[in-house]
Amino acid sequence: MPDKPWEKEGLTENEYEMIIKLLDRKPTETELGIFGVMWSEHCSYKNSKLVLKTLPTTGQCVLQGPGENAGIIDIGDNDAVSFKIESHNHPSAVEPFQGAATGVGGIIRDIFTMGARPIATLNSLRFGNLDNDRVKYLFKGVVSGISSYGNSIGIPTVGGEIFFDNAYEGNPLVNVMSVGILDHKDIATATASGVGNSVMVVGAATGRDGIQGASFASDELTEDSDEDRPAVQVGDPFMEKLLLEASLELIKSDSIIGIQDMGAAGLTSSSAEMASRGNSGIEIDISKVPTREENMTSYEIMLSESQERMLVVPKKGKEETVEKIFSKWGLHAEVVGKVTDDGMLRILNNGNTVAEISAKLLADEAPEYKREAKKPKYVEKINEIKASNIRSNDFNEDLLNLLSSPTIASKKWVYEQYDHMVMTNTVVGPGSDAAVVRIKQKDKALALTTDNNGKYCYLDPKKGGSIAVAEAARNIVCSGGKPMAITDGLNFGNPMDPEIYWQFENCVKGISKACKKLDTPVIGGNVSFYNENPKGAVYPTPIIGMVGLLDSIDERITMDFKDLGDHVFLVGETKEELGASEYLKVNEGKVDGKVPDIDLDLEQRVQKSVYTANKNKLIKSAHDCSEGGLAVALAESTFKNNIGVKIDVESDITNKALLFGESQSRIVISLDEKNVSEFKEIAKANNVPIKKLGITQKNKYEFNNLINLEIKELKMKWETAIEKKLQ
Amino acid sequence: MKAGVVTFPGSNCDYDVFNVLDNIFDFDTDMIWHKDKTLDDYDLIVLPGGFSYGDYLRSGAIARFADIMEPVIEFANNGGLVLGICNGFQILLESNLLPGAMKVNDNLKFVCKNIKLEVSNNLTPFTNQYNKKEIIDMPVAHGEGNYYIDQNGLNKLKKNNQIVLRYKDNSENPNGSLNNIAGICNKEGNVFGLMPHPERCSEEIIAPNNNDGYRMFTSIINEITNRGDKFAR
Amino acid sequence: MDWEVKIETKLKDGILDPQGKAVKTGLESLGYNNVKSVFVGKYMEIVLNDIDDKTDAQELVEEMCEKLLANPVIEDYKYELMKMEG
Amino acid sequence: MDWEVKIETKLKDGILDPQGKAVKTGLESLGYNNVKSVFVGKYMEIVLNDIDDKTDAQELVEEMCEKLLANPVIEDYKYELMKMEG
Ligand SMILES: Nc1ncnc2c1ncn2[C@@H]1O[C@H](COP(=O)(O)OP(=O)(O)O)[C@@H](O)[C@H]1O
Ligand SMILES: [Mg+2]
Repeated sequence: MPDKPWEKEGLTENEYEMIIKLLDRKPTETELGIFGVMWSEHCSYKNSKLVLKTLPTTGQCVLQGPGENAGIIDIGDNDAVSFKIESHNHPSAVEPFQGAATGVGGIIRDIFTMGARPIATLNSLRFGNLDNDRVKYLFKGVVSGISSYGNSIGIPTVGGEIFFDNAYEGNPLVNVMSVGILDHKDIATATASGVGNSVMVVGAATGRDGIQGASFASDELTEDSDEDRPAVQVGDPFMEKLLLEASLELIKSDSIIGIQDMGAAGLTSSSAEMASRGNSGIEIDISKVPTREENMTSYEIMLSESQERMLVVPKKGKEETVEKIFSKWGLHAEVVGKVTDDGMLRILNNGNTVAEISAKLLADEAPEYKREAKKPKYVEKINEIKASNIRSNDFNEDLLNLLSSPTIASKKWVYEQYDHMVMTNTVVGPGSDAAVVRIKQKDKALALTTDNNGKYCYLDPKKGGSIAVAEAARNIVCSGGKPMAITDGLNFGNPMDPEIYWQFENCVKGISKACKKLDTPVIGGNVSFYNENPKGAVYPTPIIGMVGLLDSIDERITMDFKDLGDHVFLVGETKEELGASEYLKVNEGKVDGKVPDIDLDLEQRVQKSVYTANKNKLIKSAHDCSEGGLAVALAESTFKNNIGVKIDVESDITNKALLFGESQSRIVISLDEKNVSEFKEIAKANNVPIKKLGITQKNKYEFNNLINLEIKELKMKWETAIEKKLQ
Repeated sequence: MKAGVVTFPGSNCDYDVFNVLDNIFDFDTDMIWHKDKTLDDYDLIVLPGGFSYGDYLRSGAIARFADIMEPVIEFANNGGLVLGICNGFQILLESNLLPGAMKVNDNLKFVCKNIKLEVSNNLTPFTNQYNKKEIIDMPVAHGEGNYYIDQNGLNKLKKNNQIVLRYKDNSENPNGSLNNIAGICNKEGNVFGLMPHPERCSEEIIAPNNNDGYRMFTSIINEITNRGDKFAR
Repeated sequence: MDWEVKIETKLKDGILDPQGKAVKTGLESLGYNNVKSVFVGKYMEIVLNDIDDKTDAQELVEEMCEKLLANPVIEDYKYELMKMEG
Repeated sequence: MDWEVKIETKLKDGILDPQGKAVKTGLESLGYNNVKSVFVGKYMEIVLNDIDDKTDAQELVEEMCEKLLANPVIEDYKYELMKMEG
């Protein structure tokens, strides 16, 4: 062995000593490699676990919290929903198409290993400035990767969000959320138990794909990351479609004890995790694993991250059932080992032991670190942003510029490449506050969204974390749903940097606070550290994926104005808040200022009143105010049905803040005159400030005497902005 | 009435069509496995959309050799109604039940959106509930819908009135297909392939105020009813 | 005896080739202005086991191309057949 | 002087080739049982205008491959350069 054997495996000297102590001997090279990936950040969460434990993970709807491949919530009548978000940032930075594609494949597997049929995916993407050619290349590659995998496997991509900011240049974020439905009785778990039971590898054959991908994902991107070639994996959506059908058929056949997908660190982590969950051991003879390439070493077979594979523990005597079901779908299903009672992960090669380590040691006893956290200097240097700090010649121009800034502009160019209709459940598709998917043969439906504003989290991580949750819930309510639970995808820089760790801790604090207040527990998620490039770390970007429930599909509601002459109201309050706004960024190129305040009590009351008003069939449209503020929210409501609006509103704040400020807890609604008084009572009962803004009208967008534009023109700019950038 | 929907490995719109046939209309509908070597008596066979065998070589190229295709071809040659949607259309081309071939979309991008179509032939078993030249709305979702056929093939199609659906105009043509062709039938009219997805606009809830897909299925029902026993299988 | 086959398929002349067109524009946008034409097709490498006779191998390859590997309606194919050592 | 370039791209060794796998299964299901392996890649034919010097042409082609025609992260490429008559 080399003199510092731990380095090659990305371990520290201390960890190496710890291993020797725990094993009470020196590890073999293979064993050390196994520790290397299992104790990597990606698999062990060693730098985040202690902080994650502070997240609220219980609630009466929670059937399965964090710890399994994905969480599960109860939606009544023995129906359940499983969902989770996962990142594929580093692979996407190196090979955008395959990186994004395999990201989609990985999270979908997490859902169907739980026994759920995936019915929708969403993706949350972050890129640098679209004027940069490399960024264009990454953007196009990621989008076509997602579309290629999702379309082929036949699961609709119904929503998501995309932000563009220099902070993400060179290190894009690609987070994918998958959502599935299942019957309570079909819930599967990833446990191995029953001494003597077989352990089977099913699905694709094993190649040398992504060896050390896990430790790769736990490394900063450097100029020569292009050398991480072996870590690039190619996805096979066709294979996964077969694996999906076969696995669900298998789970329904009630012949298995446990099933686990092979993600990071492949066979090693899946077997260690399954054994450890079942308080048993597993013995595997890797010479029995179907391989795609010749003479692979035991190290390679154990750590390969070949996609589209699963580990299955069948009930006694059910091996044939497994083989039968899988061969029907043209897939491998090989017995490679058995469950033991000694708690060991024992790896044989043609009978000779090549590694023997306690499964718990690998899966659960990785060191847990509380890293040093330090308030960053830049936070001290944040300036106050006043209206007078933002130059503006003409509010018409300002609105047009905002609507054509890629972050706000229509994402049509993207979602028209995604099949968002397959499965014929998409009732409200991409481009709305939250997507709404029906559940066939049932009255209820699901509302789905992902949200985060990296600028907020950068300037004020705690507030930013709370706002991300609050906005997600607001989007659910604006679609007619009741917020149920979340999955969180935490994307940060290098946790060894105290300032990054401070961001991390504070974002999680903010998320916890909002989740408790809004009663939306965290049922799963993902942590991606080391999102850095030579220029520095990305914005702290905790992406919140939320699922909401509509008791009846008829309670769905969209952002679009429906009829001429309807009354338009603002629920919530607009304050003099221009800090951290998109307006500031577009007009001044600055990311600075005080992040808008978030009063979670008010937030909850605002949501409650809109939710109730909608239940009582009082309102025709609802749209939350986010990037670009009230002026942009109103514009977005005019586009679909070409119904304009005439706003006539007094206010004691500056016009800039009124139009473009990003005060939180605000929802624009439209309703028929006859319902106004009843709506007012609901608002009053919830002690929520509301304000009449104006009336819907033909063709024109008018805001006091400040803005006067044809909606045709607005829409054109908004719809074509991204495409223009790409030409 | 009895309908069968074929599931190839990689089909992913099979249950979408099943849902429409079985739940929206009262077809007694079977899912048919690609390995089956025989067909029962059916009034309609549907080759659904999706990515059969991943469409890795050419869309439909491998599916065309699935065991089930022999009886399907025989069924078609005996006058049975065969509907190929999207990937199903591509399979019909590869298996020569319909003439021509599919190329990748002009802009190389997968496209999923609603487009406007013109009903160029409303006298087929699949379009008898539309008016001639009627403009209808249907979603497309494909990466290889760029229909091609050589000049005299095209002349034949026109002469025999086999061009059933066209994209309304070039601006509505999502893939660059020749002559804006979106759907064609065989000479006899009993085999029909189209790129758009009628099963995605047959229910109010997912396609508000759009029954243009629904009427494709009522056309089929109408045809089957009229055939009565005249049609000996 | 084992054989290595290299197959190239390409759209027939006169059939508009969207991929070729896109690649050409791509190259031009990168400033390569002396690109006259681009055609994009498929390239396949196939290894065939124990066929003793070369003409048998050829027949087999042609059959595979006609049936599956190329679409005779729009594609031409070319192939090269090499005996493999060992 | 004009040049004809023929380029073949192919996934690097060890990288999963779903296309090749699918084609192999396809051929097997057609009863071709002596197919040992199949790889699928891209084939391109490019014509270049007025470049006088062969090494210039070569450099150009390699640059184009690195930048656009092949994906160097996962693909290898081979090319053949032929001078074209008049
Ligand atoms: N940010 C987070 N919040 C809550 N749970 C998390 C978070 N990150 C990871 N988890 C949980 O830790 C477990 C392991 O996650 P992960 O390693 O991403 O699974 P996988 O093996 O699919 O990559 C999962 O149950 C996941 O839900
Ligand atoms: Mg997993």
